[in-house]
Amino acid sequence: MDTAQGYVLVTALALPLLAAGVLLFVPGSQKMMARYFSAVIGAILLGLSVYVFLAYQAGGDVLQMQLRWAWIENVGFLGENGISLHLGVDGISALLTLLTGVVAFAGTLIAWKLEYRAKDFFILFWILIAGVYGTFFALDLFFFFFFYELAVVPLYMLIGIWGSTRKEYGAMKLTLMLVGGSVGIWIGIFAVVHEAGLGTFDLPTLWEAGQNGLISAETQKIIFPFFAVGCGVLAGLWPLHTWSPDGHMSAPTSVSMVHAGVLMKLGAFGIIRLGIQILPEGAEFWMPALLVLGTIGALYGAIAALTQRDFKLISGYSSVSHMGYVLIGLATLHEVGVSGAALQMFSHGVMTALVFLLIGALYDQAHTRDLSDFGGVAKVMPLWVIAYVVAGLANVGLPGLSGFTAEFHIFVGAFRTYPVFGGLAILAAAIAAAYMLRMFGVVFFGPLNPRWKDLKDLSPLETISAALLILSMLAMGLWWSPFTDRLANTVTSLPGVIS
Amino acid sequence: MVPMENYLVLSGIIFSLGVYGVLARRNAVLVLMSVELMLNAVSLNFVAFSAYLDPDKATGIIFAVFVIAVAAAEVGLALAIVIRLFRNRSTANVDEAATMRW
Amino acid sequence: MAEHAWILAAVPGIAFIVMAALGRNLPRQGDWLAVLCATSIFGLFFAVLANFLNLGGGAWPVLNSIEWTAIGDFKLNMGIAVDPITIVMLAVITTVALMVNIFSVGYMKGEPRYWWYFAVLQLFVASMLMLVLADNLLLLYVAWELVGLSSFLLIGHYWERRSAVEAAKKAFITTRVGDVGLLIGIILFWEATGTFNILDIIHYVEEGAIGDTRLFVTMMFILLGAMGKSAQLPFHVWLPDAMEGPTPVSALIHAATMVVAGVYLVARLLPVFEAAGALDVVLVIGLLTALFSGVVAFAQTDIKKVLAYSTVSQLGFMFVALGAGYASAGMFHLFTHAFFKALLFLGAGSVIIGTHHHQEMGQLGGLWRKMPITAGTFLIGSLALAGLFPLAGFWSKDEILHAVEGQGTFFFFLISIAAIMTAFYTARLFVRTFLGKPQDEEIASHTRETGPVMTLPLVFLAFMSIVAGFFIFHDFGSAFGFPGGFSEFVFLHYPHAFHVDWGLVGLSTALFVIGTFGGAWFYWNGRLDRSTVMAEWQPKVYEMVQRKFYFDDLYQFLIDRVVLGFSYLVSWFDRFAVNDTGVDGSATMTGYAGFLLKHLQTGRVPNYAMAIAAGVVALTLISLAVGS
Amino acid sequence: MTTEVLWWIFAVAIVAVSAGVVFARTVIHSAIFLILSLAGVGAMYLFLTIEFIALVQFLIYGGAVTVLILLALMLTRMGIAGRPEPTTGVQAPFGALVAAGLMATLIGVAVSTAWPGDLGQNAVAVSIENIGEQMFQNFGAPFMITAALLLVAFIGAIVIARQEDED
Repeated sequence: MDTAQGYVLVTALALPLLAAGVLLFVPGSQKMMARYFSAVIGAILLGLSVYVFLAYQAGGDVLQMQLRWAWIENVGFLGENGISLHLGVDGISALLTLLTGVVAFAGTLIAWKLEYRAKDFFILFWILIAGVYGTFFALDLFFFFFFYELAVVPLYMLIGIWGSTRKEYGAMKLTLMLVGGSVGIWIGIFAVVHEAGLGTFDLPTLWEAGQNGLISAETQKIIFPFFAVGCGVLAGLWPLHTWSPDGHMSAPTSVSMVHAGVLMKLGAFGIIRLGIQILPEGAEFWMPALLVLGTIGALYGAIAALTQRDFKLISGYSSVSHMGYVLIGLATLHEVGVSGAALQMFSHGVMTALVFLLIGALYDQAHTRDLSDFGGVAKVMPLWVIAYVVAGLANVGLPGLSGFTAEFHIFVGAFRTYPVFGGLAILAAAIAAAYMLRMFGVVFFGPLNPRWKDLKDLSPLETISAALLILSMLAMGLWWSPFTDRLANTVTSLPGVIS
Repeated sequence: MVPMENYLVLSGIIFSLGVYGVLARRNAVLVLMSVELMLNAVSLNFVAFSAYLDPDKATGIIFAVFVIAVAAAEVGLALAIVIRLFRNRSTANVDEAATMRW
Repeated sequence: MAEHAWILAAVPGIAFIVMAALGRNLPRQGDWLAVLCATSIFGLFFAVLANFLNLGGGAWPVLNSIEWTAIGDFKLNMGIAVDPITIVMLAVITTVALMVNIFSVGYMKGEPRYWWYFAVLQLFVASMLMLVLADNLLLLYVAWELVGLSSFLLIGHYWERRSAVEAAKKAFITTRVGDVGLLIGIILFWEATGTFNILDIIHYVEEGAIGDTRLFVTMMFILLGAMGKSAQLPFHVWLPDAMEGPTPVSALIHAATMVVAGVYLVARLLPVFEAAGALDVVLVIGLLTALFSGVVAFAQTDIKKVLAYSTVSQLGFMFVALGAGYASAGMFHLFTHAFFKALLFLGAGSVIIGTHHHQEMGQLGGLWRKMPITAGTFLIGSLALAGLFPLAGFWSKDEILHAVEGQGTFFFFLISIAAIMTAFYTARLFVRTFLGKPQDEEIASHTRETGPVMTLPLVFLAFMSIVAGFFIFHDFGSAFGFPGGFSEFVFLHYPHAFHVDWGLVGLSTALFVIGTFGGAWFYWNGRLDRSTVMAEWQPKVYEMVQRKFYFDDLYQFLIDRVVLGFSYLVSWFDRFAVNDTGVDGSATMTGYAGFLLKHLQTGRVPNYAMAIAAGVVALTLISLAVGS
Repeated sequence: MTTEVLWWIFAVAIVAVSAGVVFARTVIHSAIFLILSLAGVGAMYLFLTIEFIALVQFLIYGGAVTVLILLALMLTRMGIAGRPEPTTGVQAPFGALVAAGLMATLIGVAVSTAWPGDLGQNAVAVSIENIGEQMFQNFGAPFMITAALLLVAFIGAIVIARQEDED
């Protein structure tokens, strides 16, 4: 059964790559064909992701649906299981797989209206998605890094070719910073494999090595910052976050959705997979530093968002703030806090994807993102405003939506370990209310600016995407246990996590 | 017989003179001749090693043969380039052929 | 039925979903559904009450909970707890909600987004019921936020008006600041006891599970939340602005139910407050609020603003009672106040409709001729608020005075002053609005009495304003659902059998008479010459009162200059220090280094050869040095 | 004894003519000194009693290569025109320094190293048969490749140096 389910993972991983390959042979003029094909692929992936999430047994083993295909063994310094395509999910990656399915499908529908080189866009898009799935599934350090990079690289072209405001600058900065982070991860990976001395890249084996002393505590303390900072760049770790506002500002809508929604999570996920699981002692040593940076990020992003004038900048800074929460949750090393971090990854993913979807829907018509240009938009775009208000309230942490579920767990964990930082994090949530409501007030309400009287509401495709995302937020907000139950075993099994 | 070190020292002196020629002279043909000096010094070295250390295998000697062969090829090509250079730029001074820079 | 009291919250919750999804397409935009829903929960409440009383005191509180989520050792249950204090809140909420729903059918007729208004009203009712039914602080917090959201949506109902949007924003953010405190407090409780369950927490605290300092700090955070919701000083600023919302909303949310959530919370946790030694803080805050808003109410000219400050002041009274340690007195004032203040707000709403949207006292006057029912019920409400024997307000205020008696003469004196002020501004309000001559004939000529859909709720609430006070009596209470009378029913560790203290009754009546006649004398028959005496005598002071002691200005200044200024600073720092200097700076440095180093690339072969030769020499020497 | 004296005379002469190659004022002089230097090295091979390599040296270097160089000199008309410009570049002093350093290093290494398996006085002559066997048994492939290399190089040289029509 386990292996059979493993083939589901292989399918989810191979399908987007296959889609990219097939699209190569579709003539560039056949836009509709590329769109329909991508929509079908997106729908299948959504189905597979939902299956993976639901089929993950809450009470069972931590790692499920495992599958291993050996690749390079007993060559050079590599011993048994040297490098193998080892796939599997734990509770955290099952949750993030669901997130990927939802956001990727929504993103595909949003990319529908893209006219310029639609086929090429989808090719790169699916390569990116394959990278994301691969990173979440990989239980082998080599393939983890491989897929991690596979997800990062297409971004450069996706932003550079299809982007808007200062796209070359945004794409270049984003790529350089992320690749810089990857260098750190790569160094860390080799250090870990060498120090463990087992001649294998297999993650579960290395996790054991990290816990039973094969990698000494001193070494762990040295290696951990490479992983933390390397992955932290992608997770928007302060002060390495500046690619986020600029990158989001220039990225096209569906790329922003996938990027902020899923890719940023890869960074935090990497900190768990590589940092906490391989290097528990290093993690314990460095977590206070990560906590401080996370808290600064949470407050800093929220405060900076208060006075931004551009929609996307507000969302960019709010992403910094929310990823700060994720880091706080991880840094607590407390079972509730770490669960909260995982929940926050999901919550922020769907929420921010929705926000970027909506910003894109407005920008396509208005061609401006300056808040002060608008006013009373609720009159002409009621659906749009409702969706935005829901996303905003999730952002603010309103109970009943996913944001509260996640933030509550993070706060509880933080209070158990570092109460002062917990308090500061809650304060950041209050500031979030201020910047969200400020934007609502300026843009949605008040008298309608006659310049915008012809704005159209969400199209059917956008409505479907938005509804899917809102549904995800409501699901997590209203009924916690399907999510928390799946995380519980995984989180408690993480080394160094206290209760 | 003179000891091997004598050959080595002699070859070292010739090599260094060749290096000086390469570094100091401006004329491309002269630079080429200096390179020939260096190659000769190296061949001498090989042959000396072969004779004193391992006469059975004669590896050094065979190397010297190859060096000579390759040197012949090199000279042929290099002189062709020098002629081309002279024809195009009316100079054979190496420090005046400086287009391959930023 | 009592253990299934969650149905009370579920019914309006489902109604909200149905109305939000279909409302616009339902016949009459679904207002009948709202009234039906309110009626059914009103009926269900009596089923719950009957069952609750049948179970008897031994079975109280009635509990019902399910496991919600669990991560390792972290377990969370959600459920309801029904005890007398909940019953009181349920009574208030279901009754006022029904009246307001009916009234709204008339009031909101023809207004934009009619269906949405009723839908959100149901959401509010559902959340409010959830808030009072919750057996744990987390569920309470969830509901606490949801009532805040409903309040936000309803205050901003006329969002085309900039002022409504600003008011909604202000309300949400101000209470949100308090909520931060509440959430911190809740988590601190969990941190100390490992549970969110209110009864367990009280139990742990009574056993002394939490250290003194820590408990005090926790309670201060909890109190912040209560102060924010109940608009206590210095969080009061949002409530008067919230009058931008439709008037029935003001009656339901900003007078009778949501704003008393803070009082409810403090009453719930009163044993903990006492154990923490935090009661004095509650008392002082309540007293300051009561006095402060009483004074500000003098200078307001908008009917709803006067009522809003009156509400703030009355909430202060409730806090004073709780601070004195008398949960029953606080809850009793909450109970009676809900009826007469809802009555007054709905009366104001009736005036607004009857005069076609005029609510400035300066333009009204003499309305009793045109609107006799509204005027009559409003008079009853006013007298109840001012404390006329034996109306509802009299008894509850009497209880509060009795509670404060034990706190020393100074506090007693101040609370008496506050009571006089209540009577004064109430009299001013009634006299200027309903008596005397119309100030504006144009408006007066169009004024009509409102229809029965609006006047019937007024009459019912007027009736309640008369009789609600009698629940304090043992026999009356026992006969009508509160066995043992109100204060015994809601004893909450403070058994306090009620008896009439005729001395206090006399004093109380004296306070009423002084205040009312003062107010009436000043403003009788539109005598503005008398009323402007104060303004002319001390213009500075008058302006200060009218400007609400500059609280709003101070906050505006703090937000504009300090908070937003800090935000600009951070944005600037992010742009110039982190991005342009740190990130782009390193890129620029790389480029500049390349600009410098490219000069090494001369393109001259001899230079390269030189470098090679020198490198060979250097490397050989290094390897020799290292090798030896 | 006479061999050693003769050796020393040859050694000094080689150094002298090699110096002549790099220090000579005109290119023609350098070329003549180069021929002498190459011949001297050939003589050194004779001292080592390896006649084969000495013959190769005389034939290819002394003959073919120097002829090639002289041909190039004539084609570029250098050495004929007495040019006023300096014959050494600006970096000559540094070149001298580096070369001197290199020389010191090489001599130092050559003298101070204890060469393993040094036969010294017992060195035996390498027979030409031995060389032939080694060359064609163990170095067959490199031999072929070298042949191909030479062919390619000379074709390349012709292509590069060819007079083009438009010139």
